[in-house]
Amino acid sequence: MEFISQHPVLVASIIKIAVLLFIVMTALAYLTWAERKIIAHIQSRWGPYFVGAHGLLQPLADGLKFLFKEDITPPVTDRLVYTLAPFLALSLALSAIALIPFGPPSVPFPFLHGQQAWSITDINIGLLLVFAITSIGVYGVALAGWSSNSKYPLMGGLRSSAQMISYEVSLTMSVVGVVLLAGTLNFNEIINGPHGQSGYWWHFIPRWNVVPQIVGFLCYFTAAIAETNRIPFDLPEAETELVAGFHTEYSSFKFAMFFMAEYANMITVSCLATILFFGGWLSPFPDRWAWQIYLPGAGLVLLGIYCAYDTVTEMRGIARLQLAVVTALALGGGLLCLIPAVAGVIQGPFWFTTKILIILFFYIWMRGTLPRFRYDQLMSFGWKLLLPVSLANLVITAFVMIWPWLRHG
Amino acid sequence: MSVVPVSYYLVLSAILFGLGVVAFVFKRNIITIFMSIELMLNAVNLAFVAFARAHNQLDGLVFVFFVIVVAAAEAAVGLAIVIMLAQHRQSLSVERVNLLKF
Amino acid sequence: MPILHHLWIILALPLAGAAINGLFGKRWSQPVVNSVAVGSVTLTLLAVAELVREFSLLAPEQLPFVGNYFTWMVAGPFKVDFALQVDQLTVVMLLVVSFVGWLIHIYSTGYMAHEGGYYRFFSYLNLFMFFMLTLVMAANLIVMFVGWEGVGLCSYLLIGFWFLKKSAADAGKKAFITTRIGDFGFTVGVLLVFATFGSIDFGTIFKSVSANPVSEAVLTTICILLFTGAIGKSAQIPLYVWLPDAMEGPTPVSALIHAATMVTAGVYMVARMNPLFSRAPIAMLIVAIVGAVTAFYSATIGLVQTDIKKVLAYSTVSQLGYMFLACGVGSYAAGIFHLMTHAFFKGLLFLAAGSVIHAMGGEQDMMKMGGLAKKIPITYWTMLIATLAIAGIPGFAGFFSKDEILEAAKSGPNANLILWLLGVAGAALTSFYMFRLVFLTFFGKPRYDEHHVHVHESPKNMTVPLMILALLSIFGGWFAAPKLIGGVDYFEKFLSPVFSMYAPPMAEPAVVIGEPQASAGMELLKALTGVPVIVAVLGLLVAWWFYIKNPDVPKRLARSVHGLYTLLLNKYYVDEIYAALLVRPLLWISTNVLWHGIDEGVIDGVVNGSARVARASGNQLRELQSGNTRSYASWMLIGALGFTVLLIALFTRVVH
Amino acid sequence: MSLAFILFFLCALLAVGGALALILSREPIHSALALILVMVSLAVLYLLLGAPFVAAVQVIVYAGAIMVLFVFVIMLLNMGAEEHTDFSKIAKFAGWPLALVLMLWIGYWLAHAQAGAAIGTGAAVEPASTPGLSTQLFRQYLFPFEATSVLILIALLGALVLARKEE
Repeated sequence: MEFISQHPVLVASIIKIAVLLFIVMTALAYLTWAERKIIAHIQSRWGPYFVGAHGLLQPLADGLKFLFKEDITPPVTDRLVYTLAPFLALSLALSAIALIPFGPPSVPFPFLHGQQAWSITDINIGLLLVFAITSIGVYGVALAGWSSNSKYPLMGGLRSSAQMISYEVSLTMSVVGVVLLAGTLNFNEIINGPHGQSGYWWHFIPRWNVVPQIVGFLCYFTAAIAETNRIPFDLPEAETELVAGFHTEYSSFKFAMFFMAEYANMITVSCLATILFFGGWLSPFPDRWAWQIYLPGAGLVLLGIYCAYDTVTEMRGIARLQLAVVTALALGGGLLCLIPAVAGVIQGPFWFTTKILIILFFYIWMRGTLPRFRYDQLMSFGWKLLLPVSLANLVITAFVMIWPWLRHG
Repeated sequence: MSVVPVSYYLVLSAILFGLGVVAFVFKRNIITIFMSIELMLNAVNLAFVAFARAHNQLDGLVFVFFVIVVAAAEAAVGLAIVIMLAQHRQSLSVERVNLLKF
Repeated sequence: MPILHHLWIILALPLAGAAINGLFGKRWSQPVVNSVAVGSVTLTLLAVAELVREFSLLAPEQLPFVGNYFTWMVAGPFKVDFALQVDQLTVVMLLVVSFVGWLIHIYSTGYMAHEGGYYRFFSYLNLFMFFMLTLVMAANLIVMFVGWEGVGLCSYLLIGFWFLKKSAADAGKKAFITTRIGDFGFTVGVLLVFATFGSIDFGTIFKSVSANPVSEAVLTTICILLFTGAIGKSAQIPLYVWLPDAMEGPTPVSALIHAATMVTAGVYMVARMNPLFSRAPIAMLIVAIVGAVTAFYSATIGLVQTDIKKVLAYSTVSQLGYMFLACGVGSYAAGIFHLMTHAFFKGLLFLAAGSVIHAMGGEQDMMKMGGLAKKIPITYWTMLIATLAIAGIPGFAGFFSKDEILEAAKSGPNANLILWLLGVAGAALTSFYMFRLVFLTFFGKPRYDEHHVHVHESPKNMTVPLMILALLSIFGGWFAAPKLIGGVDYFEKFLSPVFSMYAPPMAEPAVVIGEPQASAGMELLKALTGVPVIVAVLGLLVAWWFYIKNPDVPKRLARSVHGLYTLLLNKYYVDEIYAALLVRPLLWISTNVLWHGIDEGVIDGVVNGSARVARASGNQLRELQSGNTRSYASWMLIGALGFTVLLIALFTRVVH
Repeated sequence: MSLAFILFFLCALLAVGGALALILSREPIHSALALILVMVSLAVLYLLLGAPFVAAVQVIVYAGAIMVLFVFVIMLLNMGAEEHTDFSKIAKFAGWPLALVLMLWIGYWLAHAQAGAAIGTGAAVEPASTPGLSTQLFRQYLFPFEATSVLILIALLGALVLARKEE
């Protein structure tokens, strides 16, 4: 007990990390589910359906399958690196998320004074650190490709590392504009600081950075997709040319780790996009609309009602039971969130998650829609178009910012 | 919570530098030799930062930036040379690259 | 635009012309080169005219007007500004230089028309104008020195213009080296000036010298040193030898540089430094003596020369002698006056001679001429006028100036009868050999082969300058005319501020001679006033008698006084003496000691030796070059270790 | 024994271990990984020294760019483990002792210099402010900064010229 009181930071951090890890893992799992569903519907299929209601247990099944499959390690591989690579990938991908504030720092951590509830750390160079971590993320892929000691993975590894390095540059450059506007690298200040994104233009357009930094945002989003090796930039695992790219040789849980790492990266960049361009955990509605604090609850309740309807009309047998549980959870959660105190606390994360979900949906939507680049196209696009544009954006922003100072001393 | 005295950092940087030198002398692979140079630079950086902390001045940190830039430039050119080398004689061992002798 | 505040323009114009022609002229046709060269000089002339206009509006207390453009160099107390100044003296010189220069440019367009290196010639000519103008406008000794050396350079380039001809190249070298000797003295003089007055700026020097008197010994030394420079530049004894050889250059060059302008730089310099000279009587005396002796001496040489340009060259030397005589006896104004008139008639003489040579197709020997008067009347008449002028026949420019000089030598502030006598003798000889020249050239039977040489009058652009100069040779001296009838000498009056501003307080005559003798002396002197004219006329007559009336007299005379004749013909063997005394020993020293001894022995020895050492050591050391990077790394490590030890050794000394 | 000390010794251990691994491993890519390890642990030490910005830059540029370049080249050439030749006698015999001497020497003197100039036990480590750093960089060190930018540009061109194929 007294150890706890001695090291509040340590304890709080550990607890928060544990919780966050659990949530993110689940999120990853269900992100795969969501992706499969959405793609399926885009292609007018059903997608996963039979494992659990609406295939809701599919991720669990996949996880189990991965766990119990035989873990093959080709004899010619470089053992150490071969095993190291996936861990590296996943751990880095996850640890980047640890720096994201999911809610306003004002919300205190229960029974440990001086600690925030919604963010693990609140360091003043958070953004830079996130980039630092993502920049090391390359190694997972590269090493995996190299250590497999087989040509397709090597190709994939080379490609992806090249691609990641190339696009990392424009990724960073496109963000600097926002940093200039905010004048800080701290996430919370970028969101809500003196030059943050709170407030409104003409009382209804939220002061988000997308508006002045639309070019920056587009650059950022494009670069982010490339950074996460997603379609249309998913050349490292272009099946048609490279079987499965850098993780061709991987199987069972190591493969799963890469898989999760990819989705974790998606989440990370979405979080960044939200924070940098969409006002993070700020609500899009003017504060004077007092009723908005009930939106999360209301949403959940609506979801619950839909599930209830679905339960009684569609489902049969075990699936009906499962969906009933979901319904119960949704309704319960919704009602809980309708309590004003809870609602007040829940606001930040709610909006944050909502925005992230929207961006993720875009990700998946793109995958369902766009074809794949050719490699040289990819490179020339990155270097000859994306980088110059983001640089231009940066320069223009800088000029606009010092314009008054230029005009009168 | 008490602070680690700066001299610790300096000794550490010295050790790293020495190891870098050892690597510089003992590795045969050109790329590894480059890496050992980077190691030495890192050691120096550590010393810079430590001194900056000790004197509560930022100049040390600024110098770290410069060192990093120089390292980057060196790596770029050096690796380009390495690639040329590997293309021309199928080996990376510096001891096999000894045309430049009497 | 008040050009007074942009004096540099006057320098910039010819410089620009020189640069343009020098850089691009090679590819251009003659008309273009002409327009550039003559155009730039014309603009210069106009600028000078405008300058004179504005100058005339200046109040006396504004003079000398100094324009300081930028600080050229600073070394401790030694500060040199690029400063130009304008006062009466400068104005006169500017007018002379720019106007005569202008005429000679025009003349050259005709004279050089058939020569190679046309653009080069005009580029050099413009460059010369630039340096000459720098020289006369300089406000301090260093800038003056720049012009001084610059004109020397141009003279070298132009004398050796036909550098393929060995004699020309040698003449150029001779001129350059000989004047160098003088310039050495000049440089030392400048340094001494700085050491004495702590400045090389004219105004400062003169003020300080007039404010607090300096020891006369120092002043004398300074003046003598400076005068050495003048001797070299203005071809006085003993450094005159280069000027006759300088006639190897194209005739316009001889006219412009070696008669009208450059050679008078020495006189100008002496006149410019008059406050110093006036305070150094001994130096003055030396100047006067050198001048007078030169005037007589070179006149004697001139008697027997047969090369038309050589004659003129020696007469130039002698006329310069007159100018120095004037300065020496303290009548700077007369000197400058003679400088101006001389510029007119001597320039004219040379141009006319050039025209003759042109007509004769390059022939310079008077013995192969004769009877040209009919064939080239313009040249004849102009040359006759110039001859009358230089001979000092009353009414012509030369008369007034030379008369003033002799007057000053006779009854000036520090008069000296011996010098006067020398001057008069020189005048007689001058008139003799000049008319000899005219008679030999234009009268009598043609002594050339009529079939080969078809004499023809020169083109307009050569004859027009001749005529203009002829007019000036007549009227150029009339500023001084009123003096004869007891009026004022306007020229002297105009220049007087320059020479009176810092003049030493007039000491009353050293020895007051008893009244009667004095009066007798006065009488005598008055009586002697007409002498120069008489002797001039005598010279004329003698020449007529010798070369028209009965032409065989000269030969007989030569035979009778054979020794003297050959002595004169060989110019007193001065060149041979110099060769024996200076040139050969120098050559021997430089060959055996400097070249074989020092250069080959020591320097090459050092170089080769070091090379040998390097190779030997390299042979040993290259074993280290194993070509193995790791070995190099280890060596580096050892070195680094050594350095850290060293550094820390020093560092700790700092800390503890 | 406070957290700071634990962290320091942990990172120091990792760094030294990484350096040793760099020397001892024969596979270039292992050396590279070891070096990355060193760099990251150094970055943590920078954080500990209250230079978070430098730490981030260290990771981004060094670990994230330069070392990636190394790994990339190693992968590209894929020349396999280095061979153990001993052509250089001096390196073989004189190397170790000299290096050790150098190490000890510098270490001793650096520590000694510290003792000489009594510093380094300032109370709380307040992180160096990023704005302050940038002001320093862009005001006082503007010219060196520009110079380095030129340097990097030249290096870029040099790399391009060297690595481009002869056509």
